[in-house]
Amino acid sequence: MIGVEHYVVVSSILFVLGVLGIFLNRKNVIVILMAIELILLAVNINLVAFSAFLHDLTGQIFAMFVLTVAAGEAAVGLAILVIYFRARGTIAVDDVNRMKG
Amino acid sequence: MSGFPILSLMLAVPLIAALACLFLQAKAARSVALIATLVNLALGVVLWMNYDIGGAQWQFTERLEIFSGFSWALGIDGIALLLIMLSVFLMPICIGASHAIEKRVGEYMAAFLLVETLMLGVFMAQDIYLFYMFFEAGLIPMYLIIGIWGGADRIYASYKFFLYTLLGSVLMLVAMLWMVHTAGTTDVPTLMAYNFDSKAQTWLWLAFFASFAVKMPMWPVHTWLPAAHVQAPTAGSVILAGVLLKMGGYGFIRYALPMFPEASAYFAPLIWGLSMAAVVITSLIALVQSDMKKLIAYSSVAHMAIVTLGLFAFNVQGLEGSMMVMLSHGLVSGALFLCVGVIYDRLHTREISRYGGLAINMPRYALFFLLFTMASIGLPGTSGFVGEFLSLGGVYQISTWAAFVGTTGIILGAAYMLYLYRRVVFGEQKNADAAAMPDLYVRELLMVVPLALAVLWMGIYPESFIAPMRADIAALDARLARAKPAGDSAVTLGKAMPAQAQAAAHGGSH
Amino acid sequence: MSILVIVFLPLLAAIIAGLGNKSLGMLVPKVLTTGALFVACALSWPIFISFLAGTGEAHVVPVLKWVASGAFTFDWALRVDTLTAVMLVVITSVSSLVHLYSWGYMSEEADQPRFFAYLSLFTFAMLMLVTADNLVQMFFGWEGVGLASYLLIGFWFRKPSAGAAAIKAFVVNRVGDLGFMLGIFGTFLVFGTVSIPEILHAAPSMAGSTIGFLGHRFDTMTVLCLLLFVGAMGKSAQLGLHTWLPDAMEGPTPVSALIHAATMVTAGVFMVCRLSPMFEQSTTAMNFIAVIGAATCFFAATIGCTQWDIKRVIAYSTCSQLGYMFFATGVGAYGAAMFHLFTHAFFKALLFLGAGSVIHSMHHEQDMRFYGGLRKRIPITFWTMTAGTLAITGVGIAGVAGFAGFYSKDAILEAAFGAGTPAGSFAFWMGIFAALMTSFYSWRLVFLTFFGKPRWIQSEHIQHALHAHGHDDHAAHEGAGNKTDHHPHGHDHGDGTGGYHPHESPLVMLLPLLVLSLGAVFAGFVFEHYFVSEGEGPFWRGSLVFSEHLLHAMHGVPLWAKWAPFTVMALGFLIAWYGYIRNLNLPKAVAEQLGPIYTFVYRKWMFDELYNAIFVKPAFWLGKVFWKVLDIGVIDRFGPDGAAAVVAKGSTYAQKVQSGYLYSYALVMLLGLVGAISWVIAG
Amino acid sequence: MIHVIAFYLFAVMTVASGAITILSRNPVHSVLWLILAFFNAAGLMVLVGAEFIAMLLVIVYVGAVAVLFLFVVMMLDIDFAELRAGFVRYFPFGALVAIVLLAEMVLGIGAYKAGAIVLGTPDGTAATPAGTSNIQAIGTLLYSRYLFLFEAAGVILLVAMIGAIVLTHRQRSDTRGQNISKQNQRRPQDATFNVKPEIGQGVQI
Amino acid sequence: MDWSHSLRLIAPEETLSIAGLILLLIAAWGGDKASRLISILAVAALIGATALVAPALCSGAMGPDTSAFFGQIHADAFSSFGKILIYLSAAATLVVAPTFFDRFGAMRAEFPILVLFAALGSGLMVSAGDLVALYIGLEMNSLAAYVLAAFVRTDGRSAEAGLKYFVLGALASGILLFGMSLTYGFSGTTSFEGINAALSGGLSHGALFGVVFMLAGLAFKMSAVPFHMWTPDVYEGAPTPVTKFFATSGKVAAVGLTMRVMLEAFADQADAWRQIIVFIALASIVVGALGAIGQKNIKRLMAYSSINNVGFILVGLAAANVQGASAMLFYLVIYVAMTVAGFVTVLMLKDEAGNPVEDIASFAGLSRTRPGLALGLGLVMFSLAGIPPLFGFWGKFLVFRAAVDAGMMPLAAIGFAASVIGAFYYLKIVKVVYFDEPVDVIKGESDIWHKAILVVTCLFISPLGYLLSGWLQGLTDTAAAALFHAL
Repeated sequence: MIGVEHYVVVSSILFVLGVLGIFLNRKNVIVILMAIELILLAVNINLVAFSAFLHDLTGQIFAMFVLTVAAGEAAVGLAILVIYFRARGTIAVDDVNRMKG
Repeated sequence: MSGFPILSLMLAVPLIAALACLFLQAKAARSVALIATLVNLALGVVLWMNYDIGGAQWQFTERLEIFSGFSWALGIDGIALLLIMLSVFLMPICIGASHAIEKRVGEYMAAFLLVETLMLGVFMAQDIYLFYMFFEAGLIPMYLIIGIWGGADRIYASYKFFLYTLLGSVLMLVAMLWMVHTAGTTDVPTLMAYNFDSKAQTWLWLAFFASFAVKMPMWPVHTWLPAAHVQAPTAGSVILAGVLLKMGGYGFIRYALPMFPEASAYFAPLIWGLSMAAVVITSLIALVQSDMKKLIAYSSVAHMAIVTLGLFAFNVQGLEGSMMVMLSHGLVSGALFLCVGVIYDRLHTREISRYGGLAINMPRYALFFLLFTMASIGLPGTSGFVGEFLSLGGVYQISTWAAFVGTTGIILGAAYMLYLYRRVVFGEQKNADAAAMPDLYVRELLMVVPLALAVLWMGIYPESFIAPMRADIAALDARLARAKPAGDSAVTLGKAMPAQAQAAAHGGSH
Repeated sequence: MSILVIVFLPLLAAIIAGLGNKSLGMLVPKVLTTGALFVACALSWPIFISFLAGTGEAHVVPVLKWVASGAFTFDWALRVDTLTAVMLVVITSVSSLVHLYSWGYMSEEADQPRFFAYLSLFTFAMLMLVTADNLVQMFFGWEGVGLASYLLIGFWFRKPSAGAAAIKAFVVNRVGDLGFMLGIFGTFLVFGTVSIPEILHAAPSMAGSTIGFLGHRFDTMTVLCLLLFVGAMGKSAQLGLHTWLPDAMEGPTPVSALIHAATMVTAGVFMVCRLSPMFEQSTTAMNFIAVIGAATCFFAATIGCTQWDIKRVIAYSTCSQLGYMFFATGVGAYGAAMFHLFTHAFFKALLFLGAGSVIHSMHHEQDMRFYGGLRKRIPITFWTMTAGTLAITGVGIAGVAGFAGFYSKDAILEAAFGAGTPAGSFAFWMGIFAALMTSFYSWRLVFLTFFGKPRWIQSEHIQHALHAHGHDDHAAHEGAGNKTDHHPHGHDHGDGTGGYHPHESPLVMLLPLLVLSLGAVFAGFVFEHYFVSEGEGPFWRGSLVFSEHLLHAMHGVPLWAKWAPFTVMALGFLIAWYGYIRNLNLPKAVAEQLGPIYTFVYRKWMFDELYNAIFVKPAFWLGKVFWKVLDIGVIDRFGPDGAAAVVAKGSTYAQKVQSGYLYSYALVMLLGLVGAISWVIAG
Repeated sequence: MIHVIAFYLFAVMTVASGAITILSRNPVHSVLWLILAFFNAAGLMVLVGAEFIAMLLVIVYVGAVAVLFLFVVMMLDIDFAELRAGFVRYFPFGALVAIVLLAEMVLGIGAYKAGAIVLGTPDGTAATPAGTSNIQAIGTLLYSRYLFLFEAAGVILLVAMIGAIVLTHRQRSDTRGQNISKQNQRRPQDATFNVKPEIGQGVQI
Repeated sequence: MDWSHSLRLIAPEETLSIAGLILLLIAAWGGDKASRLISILAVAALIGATALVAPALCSGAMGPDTSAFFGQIHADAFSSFGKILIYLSAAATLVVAPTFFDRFGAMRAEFPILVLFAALGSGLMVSAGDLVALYIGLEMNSLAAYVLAAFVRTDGRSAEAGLKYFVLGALASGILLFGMSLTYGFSGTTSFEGINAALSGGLSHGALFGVVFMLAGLAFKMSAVPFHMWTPDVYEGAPTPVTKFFATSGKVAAVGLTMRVMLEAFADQADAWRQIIVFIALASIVVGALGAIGQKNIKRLMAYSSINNVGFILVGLAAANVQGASAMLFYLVIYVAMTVAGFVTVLMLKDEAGNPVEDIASFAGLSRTRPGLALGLGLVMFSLAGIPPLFGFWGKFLVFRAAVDAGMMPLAAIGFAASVIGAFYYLKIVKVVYFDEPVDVIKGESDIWHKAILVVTCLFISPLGYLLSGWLQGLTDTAAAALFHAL
């Protein structure tokens, strides 16, 4: 029988993949944004699974809010990416280090 | 006098003058600063006159609950009175000694006046947190004084001064927090009578020690002092050596000793050890210095070691002696720095070898320098003797080793001070520019003569200074009595036992 | 209350003269100080005579409260008793004479007010010392005379050697003072007071008690007495702490006469006598004192035999004579010690002043090798110095008459013999041997100076005086002025004079010499009765310990012991005569024969070299090491600078981690997360 | 059984497409794999009975977010040839840390074996009422209990909108837009006027 | 559920959102020319909102009456306290911003509106009583913040700051969300009270993971080590008024939220997370101090300083009691004042052309060319270093007092000792300003508003501030009590 554990494992793997996506990629910022979406997806799976197994709808409501915010986040993120590209002409992660130290 | 907030007034006068100086031109700032310090001196005299010897332990007390967590509580006992007098006495001299300061006079005077407020606050505070604030705040103006008006290497010196002393005192604050939490009050007199658990005393004492030892400064946390002294302007050195170092001793006498008698007794051997090391080591270091201010700075460390020896003698002589050493050292080292400043102003070097034969063209200078040199090495009849003699006599009663090594300081002190004097004042005039230096100006005489008179007064009739603190020292002694360690020099009456048996019986005391 | 005047008048004069300095002109300070001293002297003798007459009462004149710290109280007060009275006359008499003498001796000096101020200051301090009612005031005087001594030795401060000698004198004295201070502390600890009468009163009760010192237990009184005696050793230049005294001759000669012969250096003896009831409680301490005194007496005499500098010879002589006094106290003959102190003050001051007169006439040449044949040129000096020499060598016939030193020295030697202790015997033999040498070097001095042919042609000083007339740097070089009224004659006249003709000193200098000669001749004869004989007990009246028993023992010494001093005195005279009048090559031959031993003695037993090697050099070396290695190399390096370096390093790392790359930021966050999780799982 | 098979199918597909998303060289491919991951995740949600969220996921993500991604990828005109999918130099370390994290999560939470997870007990205020569908229950909750947050979420979207516009919207000076109201307001008398130029002289416009 | 009661309780939020919407309309209508008007109106709205929240603080509102929307929002004294700080510092931001943006021609009508919404989100954060509300507030703030950081579009640094902030912020909120999902799963509820009740029997590993993940996410918002990495870059790159906004409102919101979560939702499990807080606190103090040494850019230095200060604030959290919470709030007040003063000073540091000067070396000898400004800077630096008698000392004092009273002596001792490292770089600024020879770069003039804010804040952090300590202590005690009473 598929229990909540299975979902937690799936979401954990997705979460870790998302995190990996953020710091292993060094060429393309867009992929990083996608990795963030993966993390949020993992969270949503978690929330929905818990919600279902708890028989409590709060989780699903929460997931809905997460979806909403994720959409807004994607929009803002891509907008920042666009102006960054305009200002610098690149979106390579390696080049995003004018400020450091 | 009752009810009149003279202590607050003494704090306010320099503070207000400091603010005024910030906005004034150089000349006006000088006069304002001088007037303010003289007013404070006058107030100090009034304070002394009105101090009721043998009266209540805490006099002129003020208490305003205007803050959360601590209160504006002021009050003095005899010990504080004397140190306040020392401060207000030295301040006008410092202002006078700042004649050579040309740049940013207003700020300079403001900084000095601020220092006065803060150091007076330290001695007046009756609230432990208020004390801490005054204690710590003094760092800011001193940092600026050294850093802005100091010598070539002033940045390093000012940093070292600031961070060293800051590190020392933050640990003390932790201890204060715990004490207040445990005792439930910030009132210093109450805390002085509070019996802390003797296990806790150990670390509390260490925390206070960290702060006061740095401030004193005790060996081996003294290295900031030579740097700071050498770089500070003359008046800065005067006030640093004259008063700020005394805060460490005051801290011991007001906090560490009465609040933690058992721990003080427990750690007394540590203090003795460090003090002994300081006396010998820093004296020897002073011997080989080629920079006048550094030499005097190192000598300060040695003198302060006598203070700590006396403080941890656990008897009246030691305590009163320490106070007298502090007062005397305040005058004498201040005066010595002034003496250095006088010739520094003329030749702009502190190199001893650049001078020589000053007795020829500066006989008056030579006279005063001699007097202060002699006071520094504790010649009887000068202020230096009374304190040194009492504190060493005090410590002899409890540790002959400490007394013995401490007393070697009188030999080494004589050696390095006279060696300095010889190189600067005696001998042939080696350099034409040094030979052409004029003798003391009237302005300089006005600064030096009061110091000289005070030094002699304190040496010949120290009763004026011992009397106000007698009752307070006695109270402290009574407080310490329960923890007093057994001396190693106790007399055993009666027919002599075989020496071996005696040694075995008392072997434990060492 | 004449004592107040006696003590404080010199101080007042010193302050006025010193602060007024040159603004008062030359004369006023001189008159002021000298006058003050003569007044003090005039007031002192009546006191002394009253004690001689037995009418004087010991009393204390309180002056001012000084220190009261718990039980540790001591006030300014002036105590007058027999012992003090003796010292008073010695001090004021010699001092006033020296003041007067200095009018002449220092007449070319530009800084005379300063000099006279110092002299008076010294006198004040010395008077404070001897009138002290408590140990601390004694210490005040003790240090005060040290200060004055420092100032006077360094009077010609332009001379590097003077500066060095001044420091040496002060610092070596401080070594003694260390002992003195510890002794006072110990005394206070034991007796709970520093008042001398109280201590002396309570001292016997402490016999047999023990005290801890530096981690061991010792007999109380032994510790205290030895500590105090260390102070006396320093001040009185006893073996080990004597090195400053010869160097102190850098000071003007009147100073040597006053301070380093007559008064200050005897302070140690005075102190032991003053505290004699304490010392009596410790046989160990007494024996120690006797041995040290005897050793000094012998050792200094040996050096005195080899020196060429006229003042140094007298200085070592002083050292040696102080040894006599100490071993006298060590065997319990305090009266004899004080007697010798008394007589010695006169004849040694005389010798010094005489030497000063010689030096004055010889244009500051002090090397006896360049003297010779002065007998006729400065006859008064010659005769007075001869009187002094007769006194110091102890010429006299027992039971008939003799010069001052005869009485006192013989009394000491008899006491040492009569004490019957091993230390006493040792002291006796050392004393006899030293008496031989005393006689030898004293006569050697006289012969070299006043007899033979003039030899001053080789003297640089004389050459200088002859040729460098008007050389400006001369004054600076010599310190004392050189504008003497001599007549330069250019070249050698073939008689060894080089054309230089010494003149007798002026009257102000000769007068003191004559007065002191009287003392040197008659002091012993006149006062023997009171100091060491039957009148001793009533005279001292408890101001020092008087032992009837010892007095008897002194009278009972065998005849050979009584005559031994005279014998060796005569022997010494003969050797000196033979070596320095008869066979002038002998001394050189003997010196060559003795070789290293001679060198060793000539170099003052290598004490200076030894101290230089084990104290002075190491002190400077240690100072450098402590400074460069310990302070800078260790404390600063691992303390503040080290901490700063660690912080700076940490700062570099912190900035390196802040690389600017997104992925490293993310990685750090991830690491933090993993770390926290690991922590909670583990915990 | 079907349930189990479906779960594993969706789960594996989700994870796999998620992995390819972050590993793919071409961002366009990444977006497409991301879409696939979302589809499969929606499948997982359907499996537990959260149909509404599942559909929302597909609509919002696939319909809006993914398209936005594609749009930006295209718009930015990136030279994909240059964008090699390089990994940072401490990839092994990073991967190790990630694996440790995963292991800790799986082991720590207790998801490594069935029944190890003991969930909390909800108070029942947000339980699905009997007989109502998932979508209806959510709607009821959303417009009552979570009304305020629902509105606040609207503000978030507004902020995102303002943000996106304020950042990317440019007033371009080289383009000319049509101003209809101005066109409509234009009258002949404003536009035309008579002049009588004299010979040899120009016309003042 | 009494809707009207709830609506009354969220009056400030309503004011702000309605004001925001109206201003948005004005912006659409008037364009960038209206930005000044909009700024003024936004400030008015913020001050109005402040006036609306103040009574709750003054009356010490706490308990069930303050809970709105099924406990999702707590309008108690604590949130009131936080909101006042947030709104006022947002208003201060708006006051000083226009002159800064005018320099770049980047003043946009949307700026005040975004600040308004960010403040709204921050306000929600400190009044959240539920994980969902927390998340909504956080994201409302964050999204506005991302945009604000990148607000000067033409400046590459600003865009980079926005990008970094966004990516890392999204990662952090992902971590936070994952933690919230776990917490939800293992407690069965999203409300703080419910979570606390559900976990009171002890933490399962899963719930523990939830706490840790949430803590990590919150630490990011507070810029506490090791989740601080974004701070220096973003603070440097973002426009200075925005940086100031982050350092004040953002910090208050993050700290307030963390207090809410830790002291409400996980209040009974303090032992589980205290050690992590201790570590984070000490690490922040040390790393913040170390990082600041050697900085050449004043904004970057302020960033590290804020990391350092967060460490001190968290010391109070480690105490996990009312006293600690009160101390944190007190610290926040002082910190906000110091930061405002600091950034206003930075804004006033302009060269002849009016361009902002951020290079510390250019401040050399400022005390001689611009004594007033130098004095302000000096006061701020000594205050940040916690040297008495400046008010900055009192904040440190209070948090350490709380720690000591809670028996955490080693923490206090190490923390205090580490504060000495911090003093080092504050001293450096003073050294440059006062000790060095003037380079005379700073010449620009500033308007009266900058000066006014600077004077007020400097007076506050000067020793005169202690005169307010009694009053402030009362407020913070009330607020902290409300926090604990919310349960």
